Amino acid sequence: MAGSSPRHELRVQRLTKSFGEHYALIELDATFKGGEVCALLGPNGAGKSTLMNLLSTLMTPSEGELWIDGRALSEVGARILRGRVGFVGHHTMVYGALTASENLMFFAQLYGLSHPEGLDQLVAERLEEVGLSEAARRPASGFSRGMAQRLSLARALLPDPSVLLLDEPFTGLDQEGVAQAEALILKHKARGAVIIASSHDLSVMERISDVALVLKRGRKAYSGALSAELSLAELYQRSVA
Amino acid sequence: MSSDLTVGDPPKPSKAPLFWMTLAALGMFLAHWLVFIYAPMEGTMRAVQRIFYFHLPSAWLCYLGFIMCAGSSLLYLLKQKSKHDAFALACAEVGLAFGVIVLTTGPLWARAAWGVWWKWEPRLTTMAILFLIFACYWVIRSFGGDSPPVRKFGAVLAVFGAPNIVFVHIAVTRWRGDHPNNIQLEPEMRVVLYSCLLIFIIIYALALRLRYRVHMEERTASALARELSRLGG
Amino acid sequence: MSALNERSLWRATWVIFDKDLRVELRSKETFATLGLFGAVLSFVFAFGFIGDPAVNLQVAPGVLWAGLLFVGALGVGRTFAREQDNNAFTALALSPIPRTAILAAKVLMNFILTAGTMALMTPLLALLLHLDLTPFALPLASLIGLGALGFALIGTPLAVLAVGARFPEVLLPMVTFPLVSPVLICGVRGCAALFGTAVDDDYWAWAQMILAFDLIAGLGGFFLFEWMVSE
Amino acid sequence: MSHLPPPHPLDDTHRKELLVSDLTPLGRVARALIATLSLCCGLLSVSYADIPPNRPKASSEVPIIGPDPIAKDTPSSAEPVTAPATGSVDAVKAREPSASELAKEERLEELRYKHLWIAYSIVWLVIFMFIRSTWKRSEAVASRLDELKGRVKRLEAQRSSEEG
Repeated sequence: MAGSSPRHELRVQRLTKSFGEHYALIELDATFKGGEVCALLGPNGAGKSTLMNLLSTLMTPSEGELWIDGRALSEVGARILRGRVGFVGHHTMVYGALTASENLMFFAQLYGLSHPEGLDQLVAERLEEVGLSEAARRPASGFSRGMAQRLSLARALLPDPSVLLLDEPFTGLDQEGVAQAEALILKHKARGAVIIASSHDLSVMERISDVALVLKRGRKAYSGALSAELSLAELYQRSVA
Repeated sequence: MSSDLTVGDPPKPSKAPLFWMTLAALGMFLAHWLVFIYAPMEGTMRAVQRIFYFHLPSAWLCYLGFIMCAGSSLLYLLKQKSKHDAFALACAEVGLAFGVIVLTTGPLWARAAWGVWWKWEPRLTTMAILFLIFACYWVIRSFGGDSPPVRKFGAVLAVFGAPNIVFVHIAVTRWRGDHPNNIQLEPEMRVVLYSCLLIFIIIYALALRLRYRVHMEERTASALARELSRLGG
Repeated sequence: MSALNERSLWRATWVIFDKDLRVELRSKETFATLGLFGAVLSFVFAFGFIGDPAVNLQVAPGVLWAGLLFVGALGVGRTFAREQDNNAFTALALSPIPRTAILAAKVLMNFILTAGTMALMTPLLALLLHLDLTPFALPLASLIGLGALGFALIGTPLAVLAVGARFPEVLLPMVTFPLVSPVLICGVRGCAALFGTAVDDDYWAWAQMILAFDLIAGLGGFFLFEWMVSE
Repeated sequence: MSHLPPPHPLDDTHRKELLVSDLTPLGRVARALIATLSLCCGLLSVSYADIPPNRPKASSEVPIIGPDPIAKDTPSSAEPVTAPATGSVDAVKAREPSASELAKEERLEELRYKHLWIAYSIVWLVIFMFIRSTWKRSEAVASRLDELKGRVKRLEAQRSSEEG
């Protein structure tokens, strides 16, 4: 990716999404800077999933605009932006009938990726990163939830996305898996990617996040940097109450 | 704050529908006089031939409704404007109403004229299949909720469904080439037919207009409710 | 990021199709289901319609095309079964490929499944109904192939949309059947012409009509698909 | 695919009020039922009207002279149509069939009128019901709009008093 400006950026303005007769997200203004991990918090139904879906361009906003690396959604279209987003969701999104490496290979081909030593090498490297090298030739249907989650993470990180959306990324992971995932997230943070994570496990979030965005009933309840004095849990309680 | 509520005030209920309704009602009476008293008795089919004066205009308008629905659906797919979708829905509904008329009066006529309720004849088959497609459309629109994906599904159905008919017609014509006895219309019959057509067009336009308005107003209402939830929340 | 040009459409189509085919060859789930369903259908039809040879030849077109209709509906309904475990479809939808590529791959897959099942079912039916279809093998295959293609072209976009609109699966055949009725009429009449049980014996005219239908349905589907799924 | 977020508790309270004048799913089902029923009624009445030509009863007005098997058979068959001479046999066979043919013609005439009236009433019924249902729905939505606008006004008044 562009070496001169390593910092990616995601910006939303008056981002609004309505379903039928109610709003899931109302006029959200926010800027997410590259190289920062943003914790996205809020009670159930606050609009977290909707925001994730909007940022990943799976949903089209009812109103408002979205920029990734300065390119507006309404101008370049969803398909261009989509390629710059990595998404880890509630579901693992892996094909059970394919092996781990075939899963990654499929998406590598869809994203049109290339590697100096061939795609196989790229896939092997990425599997190594998430600790799945040994399971590379096994069909994913036999994977535990934690292994599938690792594969899902590897899939999301495959194209080195500008924006990384992590919706409950630590589900099913063991201690070692969480540590690996954290390391990966930090690696991509160092690369300058925008990282937005949402999890109910506040202790991990506390460790990795730099800023926080709290949603309440589709509106912004708090946004700003985290400080040493204010713990994430406290902040969350205060802004949601 | 009030600027948030400009979701498009619904137009004032005008008196125009009442005028047109009166015109349509009067037209219906005129049509009765024309059909039952003025029109001459047809030689072979006799009384039952008079069904034809209602049947044929209904069939034309049914087709018109479905074609307009398909056109409006195409516009909706391309432009994503809610009004096109509402118009398509209204057209389909009006078309279906006329379709019911066609498909009930048709067999009644066929039974008395040909001795069978149904004949595998191009026009009948075409109409029946078109009716089925748009009945599906209506069922999906009525029971599927009113979300954009459902609207789109309906639009695709209409856009694919209407041109389908050309194929059905060509196919059945090739298969069962016998056209029904083309009735030689006497001048009086022609007068009756075209007057009936005119009156039915008025009814069609009226029904379409009312229906479209209802759909638009329902959308305005739900938009208003949405804005209210936004302001209140 | 690779340039997203027209070539990427074909490449993405091929990649998705290749993946689907691999999954299918490995699990054989859909094909086994369809094949078995086709066999059951053949037996039911054979019980229902068996008569003297002349009668058998007369009912054969209807039986074949009714079979195609049911098999096709089942196959199209299963289009996204492969994508739905673990919600893998979301990942597919997230990748920067033209949506049309997804449609094209799925149409291809559905076509292959339906045509493959029919390739098994037709000889079985011929066997059960004491028919000798070998003189008609090639034209019959072309008719059925075109019919299967038409079914896939109409049914697949609807199946894709139904995923988004969260329809119950029963609605899908209900919607698809009237839409493919031209294919059905032409197919049945074409087969009757081929078998010599109809007055008109020009089966090729019917095949042409199905071909025209396929072309228009295909063009319409591929032209409109980007708009259909833009939400 | 995407998950619809659960509705806000707040929206729910709003919705309950709004549903009062709205067309509920129940209303839609009712509408579909009425449409189906009316269609069934129409078809039933049609098939009822079709019974007479199949019954030999109507022929009692004009007694059949002479035991003529053909004349007796033809009315009971499900073919009310008289291709004026169904077979040359008929024409050759008798002067008497002319009476039965007359009766047949009369029955057919009766059938024609019956079908005409049914068709005619169906036309009326469909148009009337369509316009009526549209009208009702339009009134329901109009009252709902009024109610919503009232709530907007109240909200605005409340806001301005808070600001002022």
